[in-house]
Amino acid sequence: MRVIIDYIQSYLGSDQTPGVAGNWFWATVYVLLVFVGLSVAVIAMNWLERKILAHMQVRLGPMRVGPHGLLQPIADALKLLLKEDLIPSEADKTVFWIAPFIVVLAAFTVFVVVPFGPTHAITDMNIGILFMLGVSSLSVLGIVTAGWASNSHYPLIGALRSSAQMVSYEVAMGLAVVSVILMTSLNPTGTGTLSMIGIVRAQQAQGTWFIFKFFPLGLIGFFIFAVAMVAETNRAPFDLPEAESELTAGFHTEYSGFRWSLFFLAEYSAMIAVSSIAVTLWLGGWLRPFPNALQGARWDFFFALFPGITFLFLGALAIFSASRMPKHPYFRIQTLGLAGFAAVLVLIGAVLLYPPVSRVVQDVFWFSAKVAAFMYLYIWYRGTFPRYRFDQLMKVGWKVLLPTGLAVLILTATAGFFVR
Amino acid sequence: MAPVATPFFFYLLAATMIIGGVLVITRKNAVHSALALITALLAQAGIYLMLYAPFVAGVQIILYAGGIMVLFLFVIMLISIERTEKERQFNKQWLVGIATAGALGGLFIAVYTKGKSLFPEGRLSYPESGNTQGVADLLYGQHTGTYMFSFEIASLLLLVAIIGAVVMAKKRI
Amino acid sequence: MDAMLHISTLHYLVLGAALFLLGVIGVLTRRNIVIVLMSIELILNAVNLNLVAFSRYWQGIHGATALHGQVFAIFVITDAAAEAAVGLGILIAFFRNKETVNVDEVNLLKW
Amino acid sequence: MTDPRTLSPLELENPDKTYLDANELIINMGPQHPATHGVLRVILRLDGEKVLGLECVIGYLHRGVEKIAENRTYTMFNPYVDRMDYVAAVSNGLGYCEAVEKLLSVEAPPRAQYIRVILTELNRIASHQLWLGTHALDIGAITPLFYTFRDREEILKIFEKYCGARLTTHAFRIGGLQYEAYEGFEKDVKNFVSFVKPKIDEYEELLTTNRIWLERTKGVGVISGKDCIALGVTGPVLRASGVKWDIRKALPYANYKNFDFEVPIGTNGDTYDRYIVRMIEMRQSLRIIEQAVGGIPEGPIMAKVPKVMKPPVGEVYHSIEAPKGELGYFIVSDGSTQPYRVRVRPPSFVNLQALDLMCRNQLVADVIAVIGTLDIVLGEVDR
Repeated sequence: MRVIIDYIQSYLGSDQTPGVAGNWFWATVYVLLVFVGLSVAVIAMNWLERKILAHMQVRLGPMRVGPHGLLQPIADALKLLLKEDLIPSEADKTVFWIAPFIVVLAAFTVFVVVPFGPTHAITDMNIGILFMLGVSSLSVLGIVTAGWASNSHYPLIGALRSSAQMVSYEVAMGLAVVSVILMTSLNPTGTGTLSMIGIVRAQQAQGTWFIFKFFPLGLIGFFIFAVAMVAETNRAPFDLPEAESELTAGFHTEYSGFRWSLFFLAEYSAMIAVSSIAVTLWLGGWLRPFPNALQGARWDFFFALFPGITFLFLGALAIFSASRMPKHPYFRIQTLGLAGFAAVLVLIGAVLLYPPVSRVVQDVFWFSAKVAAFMYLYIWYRGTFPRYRFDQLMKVGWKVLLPTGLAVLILTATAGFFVR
Repeated sequence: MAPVATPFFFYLLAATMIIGGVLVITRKNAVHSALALITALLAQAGIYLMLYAPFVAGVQIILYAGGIMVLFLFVIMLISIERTEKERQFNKQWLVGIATAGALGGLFIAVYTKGKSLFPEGRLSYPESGNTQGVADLLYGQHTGTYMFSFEIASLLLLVAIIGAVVMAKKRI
Repeated sequence: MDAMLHISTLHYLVLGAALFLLGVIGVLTRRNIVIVLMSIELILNAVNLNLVAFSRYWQGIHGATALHGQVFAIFVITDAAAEAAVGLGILIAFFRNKETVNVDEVNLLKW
Repeated sequence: MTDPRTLSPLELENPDKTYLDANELIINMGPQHPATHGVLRVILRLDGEKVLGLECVIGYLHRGVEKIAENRTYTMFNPYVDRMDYVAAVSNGLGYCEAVEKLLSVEAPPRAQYIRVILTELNRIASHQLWLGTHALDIGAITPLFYTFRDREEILKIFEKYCGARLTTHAFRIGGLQYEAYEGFEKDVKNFVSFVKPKIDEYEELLTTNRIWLERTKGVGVISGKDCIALGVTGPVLRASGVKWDIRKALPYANYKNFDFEVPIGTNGDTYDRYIVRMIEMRQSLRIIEQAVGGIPEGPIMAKVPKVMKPPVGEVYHSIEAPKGELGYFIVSDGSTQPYRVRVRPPSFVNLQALDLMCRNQLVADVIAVIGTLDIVLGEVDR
């Protein structure tokens, strides 16, 4: 017993990720934390997307299940789980069965190397970014097999579209990533890195987010990645594989119930994953704003307040909404529920304001805040843009993003050569 | 990594690879074969990681599993497979093929039993660190870049392959 | 038992040889060109496995910079990509003309 | 351009070959499909994603409206026409009423004419708004749909106040109007005009200069004016191809000749031009409404028509410019209380024939865009 506790405690105070330190216990804890956090994030994202999209489109969105539809994602999840799981009679049953799991596995495995903080990652790999790109590119296999196994025309076309689309945009994505890796080699030590934590540390050492490095090269690289990542995750305006007005639902037309929800889960975790890559590579990962310009204990204290204040603000918002609920007895339970939710948020905010906690949570908070900004962008795109056509999508990928990516890469190398 | 785990993971991954390989050459349906091959390739990436070749593992995942196999699946979907599934799967000289492979296997067994002593049972002190930068040094290093020329030749090979594939596959140029 | 539990270079070589044999059997016996191509990929991977295992072995002898095997493995992967692209291109052209994917029906030098 | 009538769009001898590239792929789009605007079934012959030809299968919504007409009196048939193009029910009613009036040789009094024009033009805006929303939705922009529905609601509210119904209004009667304009009708209409003008700018802000929208619509579904005339295509589709043909100007009916408005035409005949033409048409309709609502004369709203209508033996063809094109009614009377034959020339049905021509050598996604831009209503196509 003593041994186990010692083993558990031996990791505390380490400045390495549990995977690197080789601590199995904490690695498992981190895996569970990431899994739970991701599931919560997907559920929250589901609600937020509906609400934000609804408000962009002058409607209310879900309002019935729970106050302001807060319980709607849970109701939907229940519905999907209880729904009959249909398998088309002419489908290739094994492949049909496996395909969603490939997508989900690919989307979740990526988070092994996502650095939520200097030590808050499951592990830090020597080839972190390569691993992320590689594993996230595996999801296309799931999509292709899903489309093929359904043995139906629309899914097949969706699968063909998605395989061509994702393979093409990976190229542009890779070029943008390589330009960042070149930037990491401008450290005082003079060696670049592929490790996700190393990339953030390089930004820290160089005193700038890579989006501002060699202005505007970093910005252009970021822009290429930001476009390619939308295409990689099959989201509007690049949602051709599941274009609902053309292919009904694309590659998952024949899927229903639980298996469909796996695709849904994978789509949203893939969105979070690629946003994490963008945040890590260009936006300084877990670093708070102006870590170099605004140094000192006072600024540290000031920025450490943000997580708590954010939750307090959300709590205040919930309290305000609760006070505006109709006073009719019919709404009493909903009002109480919303007030309870507000109380939970305020409580979390208060805990996060407590200095020891806030110091620990800070990194994760800034990382999540940056990722959340990307999530909002995704929703915004969806509300604004029409859909590209397939040939135009290919044109954008091969004729715009790829040459620009190459130019950025060469210019970055040149600039780096002179700076060095 | 704790040393106890190494044999376990090795045998797990090796078994996955062998089973995957057997499925590749026995499945009727080409898509099933491709999926089995992907499993084998991913297991092999794991083996690369065990051999402290993380960069090769990453390239294996990106290029093989994410690129080449998608191409395979794409082509399998383009062509009809319903008919080939009902046809004879093995060609007429399958017996000769098996015999040849058996002879080759015998050769391998002979070589490995004779040459076993060449490999001192892994008792050497292996460096346990990432070596991505070492690979990069060999490929592009200013003084150590032994393979820079070969690398450029490889890029030319890829260019030729791209043009060849386009010429082959395009209906009308 | 010790030999089983202590994974040495030879283990990897044997695994590589087994995969190589599977690939050879696939190439020599299957009719479907797609599966033949996949068997070729298996062979290439078996070679890659050997190369990386040798690279590891050399690192033990010559130090951490002896990574030639890994570099070769990367070259082989490049080659495999080129081979797959051209091979599948030929396959599509063939299928378009003959409506079959069986190797033993490739019995004309010109059509 | 090869003659579209001699080419068979589909050769169905080799059905269902899933080989892309090597052979063609045949896809059944609809009748249950999110983007076929109801129950249109389109059989597409594809080479990869390229459309080699297509064939429309219609009739899923056939109700035999024309046959029903032969067993109803002239007055009884009036509500049925609303059910054809249910998006522009008022226009349908106007066409039918005017056709029967022509047969009876009566004319609606001026006050009725003005109110008719106001309601019809309001309905044109409503129809175009619904078209815009669904068309944008087909191309992937989901937001305009909600904006247009929000604003269309105001029109429906005016209809509801006027005649009690929102969609199938049955607003007009043979010989004039059943209902006097309600109190505050003019104010409501004026309010609506000033309300909707900035809203149309809002739609245009979202779409007109949007790069993706331009790429998706420019050069898509091009049809020349000559082909349009050959196929009998009318309405905004014809005008976008550069043919200035608007029945309101060409063969004025109701009292359109009293109003000053322009007929927008396009140049390229592509989806973008059709979009622009319809947007301008909405503005022009507002202009007509503004003029009309200021000058509604006092007077009766119903002409003298007999209770039991027995039009003299004869036949009449009357056509109006419905939102979707030329809506014509051909009525044959045998002197009895029921029409001997009623034939409707529905614009959607005729415009749909151009689909194959417009979609050849385009991509699957363009088929959706073209179906949207033709602005078909299946109730009218199948009748």
